[in-house]
Parts: sequence; C-alpha cells; structure tokens
Amino acid sequence: MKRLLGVALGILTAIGGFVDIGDLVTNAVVGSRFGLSLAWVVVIGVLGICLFANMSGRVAAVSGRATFEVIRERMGPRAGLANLGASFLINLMTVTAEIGGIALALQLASGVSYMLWVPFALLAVWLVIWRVKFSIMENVTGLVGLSLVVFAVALFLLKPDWGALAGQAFTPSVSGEESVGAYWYYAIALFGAAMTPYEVFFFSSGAVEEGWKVKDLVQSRINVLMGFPLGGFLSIAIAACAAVVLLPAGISVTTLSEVVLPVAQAGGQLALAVLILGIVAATFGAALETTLSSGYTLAQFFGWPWGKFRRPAAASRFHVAMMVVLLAGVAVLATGVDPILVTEYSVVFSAIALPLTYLPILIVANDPQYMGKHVNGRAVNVAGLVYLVIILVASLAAIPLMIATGAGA
Amino acid sequence: MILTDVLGSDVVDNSGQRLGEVSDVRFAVDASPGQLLSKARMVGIVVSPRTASSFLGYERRGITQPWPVAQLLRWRHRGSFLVLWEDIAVIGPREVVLRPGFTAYESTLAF
Amino acid sequence: MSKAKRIHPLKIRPAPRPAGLVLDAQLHLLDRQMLDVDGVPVSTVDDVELSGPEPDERIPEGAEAPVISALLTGPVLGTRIFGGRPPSSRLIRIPWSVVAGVDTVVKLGVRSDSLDASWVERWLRHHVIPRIPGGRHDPH
Amino acid sequence: MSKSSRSLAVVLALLAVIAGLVSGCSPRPSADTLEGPAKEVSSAVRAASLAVDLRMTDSTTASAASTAADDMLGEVEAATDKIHGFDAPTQEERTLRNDVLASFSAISRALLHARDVLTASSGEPAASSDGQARLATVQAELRTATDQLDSLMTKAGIQ
Repeated sequence: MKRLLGVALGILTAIGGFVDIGDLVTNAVVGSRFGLSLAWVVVIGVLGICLFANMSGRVAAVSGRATFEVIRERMGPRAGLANLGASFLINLMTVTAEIGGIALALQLASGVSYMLWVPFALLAVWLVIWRVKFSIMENVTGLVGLSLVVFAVALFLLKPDWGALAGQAFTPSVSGEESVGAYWYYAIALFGAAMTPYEVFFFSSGAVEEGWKVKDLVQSRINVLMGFPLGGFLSIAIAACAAVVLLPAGISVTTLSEVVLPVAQAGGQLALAVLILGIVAATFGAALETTLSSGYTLAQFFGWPWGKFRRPAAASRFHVAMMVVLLAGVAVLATGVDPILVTEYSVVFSAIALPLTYLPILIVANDPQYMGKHVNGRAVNVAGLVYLVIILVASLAAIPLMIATGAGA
Repeated sequence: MILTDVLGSDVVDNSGQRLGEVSDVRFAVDASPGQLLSKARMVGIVVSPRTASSFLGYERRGITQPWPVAQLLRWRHRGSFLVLWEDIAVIGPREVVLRPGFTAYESTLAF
Repeated sequence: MSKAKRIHPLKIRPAPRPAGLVLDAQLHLLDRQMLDVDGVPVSTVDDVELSGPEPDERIPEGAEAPVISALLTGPVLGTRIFGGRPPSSRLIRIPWSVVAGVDTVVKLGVRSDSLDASWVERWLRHHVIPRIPGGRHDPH
Repeated sequence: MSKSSRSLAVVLALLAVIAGLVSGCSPRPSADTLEGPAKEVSSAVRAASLAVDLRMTDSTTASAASTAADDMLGEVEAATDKIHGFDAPTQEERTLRNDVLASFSAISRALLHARDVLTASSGEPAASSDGQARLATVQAELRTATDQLDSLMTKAGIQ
C-alpha cells in the first residue's frame, strides 16, 4: 500500500513538475497562433524527455554519477567547460523566467505590479532551498502544480468543436496568416520547452539526492513514463484552450494575462483562482529545480560536495553558488526586461544546447564500466539514435530560423 | 613531470620520423602494497596516429554501442598502439622519442 | 605537421598483460571525481604528477619506470583548458599514498578536511555560511 | 569542440552585423513594415475587450482583468515607439504614418480608461448597474477604436 502510494505520488509530482513557465507560455503562444497544428511536436518532445530522463536516471542510480560529472569525465575539461557555460547560461535564463513567472502570477492575483513581487519570490525560493528537505519540496510543489489540470477542465467546459481540433492536430498545416519559418521556429521552441536540459540535471541529481539504487529503477521508470506524458497532455490542453478562445478572436499571446483568459471564460473566477494557484506552484517548483540545477552543474563539474541532503555548511560552495545564481536572476529582472521574452528565448536556447548534454549520457549509458549489466538495450539505443538525429537537426536549425523569422515574430 | 605535459606530444622514432601523438599513458598497480593502494607504475604510452584526444577510449575496449558513434570514434583512432616504458628514450612536452627497434603492442585493454 | 608513418597492423604485437589493475590515465583517472573516506566529494582529478623523468633528458637504459606521485587539482585545471602551466607551488597535491581505490570514482583513504584541496569549501563554511541563519542545521 | 565554439563565434558575429544593418537604416511606412506593429496592437485591443467582457459576466477578477488591460497598454506603447522611429520622406508616407499613430493613440486612450474602470471595479459586485454601465462604456470605446484600426489596416493593404 505504501509502495502504491509512493508510485502515485511520484506520478503526480512528475505531472505537476513537467509544466513550467516555458511550457505555459510557449504552448499558449502556439495555440493562439497555430491552433493545434504543432501538437505533434509536444508528443515528440514528451517521448524524448521520457527517454532522456529514463537514461540519465538509470546512469545515476546504477553508477551513482550525476549527469554533469559524467559530461566532464567523458568530454574532458575543455569541451566540458564549454558545455558548462552553455548549460549554466540557459539555467540562469530559466531561473530568471521562472521567478518572473511567480511574480507575474502574483500580479494577476493581486493587481500589484510584478516588479514588487520579485523580491518576495526571490526570498521564498531561497528560504525553501536553504531550509526545506528535498522530498517535501518536490512533492508539495508538484502536487499543488497539479491544479493546472484546470486547463483540461476548461477545455471541456468550452465545448469546442472536437472534430475541428482533432483535424488541426492530425493534419497539421500552416495557416494563411503565418509564415512557414515561424511555424518551424515555434516547433523548435515547443521541443525545447518539453526537453529542457535542467529537467535532466535535476532528475539525475535528484536520483542521487534520494539515494536511488538499482531496485528503485522500476519506480522511476513508472514515474517518468506516466507522469511526463500526462504533463504533455496538459501542455496540449493549454494550447487547445488558446486555440479555441484566442485564435478565432484574433488574439496572439504575448503576456501571462492573456494565457489565463480562456480558463476565466470557461470556468469563471473559481477556475481562475485555481489556475493562478497552479501557475504559482508550477513556476515556484521550476524555480527551485533550475536554481538547484545550476548549483548541481557547477558542483559536479568542479567536484565540490553538493546536494540538499547535506547541511549548507557541509556543501558550502554549492549553497553559495545557488545564492549567487538567484541574485543574478533577480538582477536581470530588475533591468525591466519582459520575463515572457526571457522565457521564449530560454526554450529555444534549451533546444540549441540539448546535444551537449544528450550525447555524453547516451554514450555512458552504453559503457559497462559505469553501468555493468544495465547498459542500454537495443530498442533504447535505436530510439536514442533517432532522437540524437532529431536533437541535432533542431539544434542546428534553431539559430538560422531565429534570424530568418526575427524570433518568430 | 605532469601528465598533461606528455599527452598530445608528438611521438617520433629514433630517426625523427613522426609516428603519431601520445593519446594516453598506461599505468599498472601491481607492486608490493603501500599504505592503501600499491604504487602506480608507468607501463608505457598509447600512440594514436591521428589524434591525441582520446575522448572515450573506444579503440581500446570492446564497446560497439551506441552505433554509429562508437564506430566513428574507433575509426578515428584506428592504428593506435602501445609502446612500453623500456622503449622510450626521451619524454618531453613537445616530443617523445622512441629507442631504435621499439616494439608496437596492441593498445586494447582487458575489459 | 608531417603525416605520421603508419605501423603495419601485422607488426603490432599482442601486449603483455600486467598482473594487477591497469589504468589508462586519460581514460580512468583524469577528470574523475575524488571522494574521501566518508564518501564526501573532495575535488576532481585535474592532472597527475609523475616521479621523473626530467623532460627532454635522455632516459638511461634500464631506468626504473616512473610512478604516480600525486593527483593534482586546483589552478592546474585552468591551465589545462587555456594553456600554460601553473607554478609548482600553486599545485594542490593529493599524494598517491592516500588513494584507496580507483573505480568510476577515485576513493581516498583520508578525510576531506585534512586535505589542502578543500580549503575554499572550509573558508566559505567558516566565514560565509555562519552569517546566514539556519546554515548549520539539517533541512526540515 | 573548440572548432564548434569557433563557429559559434562566427554565427554570433554575423548576428551582430545583421542586427547592426537592421537598426542602421530605419524602415519606411508601408503595408509590409506596418503589418507587425498593427497586428500586435489589434491583438492587444481584442485581448482587452475580451477581459472587459469576462469582467462584465463576473467570470474574471478585477485584478486579473486590470492586469490584462495594463499589459495590453504596454504592448501598444511598444508598437507606437516602433512606428515613431520610421522615416517618412514623402507626403503619402507621412499621412499613412500619422493615421496609424492616431489610431494607436485612440486605442491607448481606450485601454487606459478600461484599465481604470477595471481596477475600480474591485470593490463593488460586477453585477451592480453602475459598474455594468461603466464597463459597457469602455467596452464601446474599445470596439470603436478596434473598428477604426481595422478599416485603416484594410485601407493600407494589411490583411
């Protein structure tokens, strides 16, 4: 019974933990501009993150080595440092976006400018990182974040023309108003939003934090294989809500206040309140995960003691680094840059940097010195290679498309 | 001497003909036990004709997955060999000179 | 750079197999995590120091093979990435005599606090963390 | 890997050059260059209309609706700034630019009123006839401004 409860909890937190500000914004933007014609990308992204998280979780559980230790060991210090630089920058962008997301959601709830909420969000994130246990932190934000299910409920309440939605999803085409370049640019953005590297750093380091052993692998696999697809389902619901309400009204999403309009229309103030709670929890959880991830990557590259299971005094560099990252993120927000814009760029840069973290994990997952008999099976390797190609193509195409379309404008 | 001084040095035979680059240095831990672990004695150097970046040591181990990454890296390191300490005349950061009549051994590991 | 002369594959002989553990430095040592006797991360192996021979000097026939004298960490990482070489006094050494085992990690047989390699960690622990409330307690 | 970091540097340098070129010569008003800002404003004013609608049926809170109106005001300001930077050497181009700017400022005004009414609507129940009347007024103003922009866009050849 206790075990079953653990599995259920794991799945629920995986759903709540999947959606962050990047998924929220990107899916709503895409839904309001392209309808459901990019839903297939979410499916590909979710399968990819399942594969990637499963592989890095297995490496962490079997060898006890988290992702960035492996990256440095396999790629050497020079390529490893380039990798660290890229990953760290994206983490920083994501931290900034998530803290901005918390503040924007609190503005929706209160009407008080988000800038005034930023210091509050910073303090709350830091306090939790400093003082709260890993498992509590993960479960609480995951469970509360689950209230984003209100998007799916709202979709039903809107009574959409299901046939038309399915038509958009299954026979994708670019509508007359939008350019083909923008379509593919947002395809990459959605892919990057689903396969954010920090999710993998966090997942593999979390496996070490919670002391996973080989016997825990089954549970981790269930969590990932159930939780992430359900999270992907939520993503599609976000896009569908925007496609049903905003697309026909000629509204293309640029702010969080537009993202919530369809849910308010469908479910009124109650649904809106639940949604804002869900957004705060999801972005708060993601802010914790990205802040921890930036600490993880630095500590693992340089071989410092790390982990929330250690007292701050026993992992001093790790904890100090995280404080610096949080302050840097808030400093970026203080310049007045639009957090939504930061979010939109962060998901695309995630896609660009993805091969750097994916390839070393794919290689080590095949290395018997680390993995013993738990090396990748044939089927996983075939899927792994297919995704290697997809990830490489997305990464290489991203910058030319960004230039050609003016970042999807 | 520091290890990374040697890694990447050119390897030449006694007539000055270039044979490749030092891609790794092999040690054996097999002498009488010290305090915790025995001394690590240098066995020799691994010479790669093309590139010093060992990356993953695919050429020295029987790993063939993930295809084709493994195959590609193996191919980059084809023809690499091991030269024992006894056959090394000079070690320096620019150049490693081998003794006349050195023997090239397979660089594979016993994994 | 002149093209390397190929050694004919047939001339490459099977290698003698030493009895004990065989370590290829780049493959098994460099960039590996070092853990202390309690499993606490100490640092990474940024470089390896050997006893002899003097660089660019002729090695006499029958000379004793060099051994690993210490694992190096600290500023040497910067010079490995960007080139150059730190002065010998700035190298942080972890003598080979305290190494207890080499696996996917390098295990040391002593406590992290006894090593120079963790001085930054200790400095922050004593000068920064205590100024912030709650830093010395376990998280709830 | 050092090779790829070098090519990254090349790409970034190219990006910088392109950015320099784009910002160096300011565009002139035409159907093409006005399309982006006009669509942004058209989307913004419709979003604010929707927020007011939702507030009238009590589906959304005063805070969320006024935040939406405020955000949309920011969007219109950004689009206005873009068009202010346009060069308009010919008389025809100047007229077009001024028409667009006039339409944007009408929308800005409407949004400002909407925001104020929405913010004020927090105390009273939205169903009160007073509140409803005020909301209906700003909704009408938003609609008029939207129609103006639409007809201007059709005239200028922006789909």
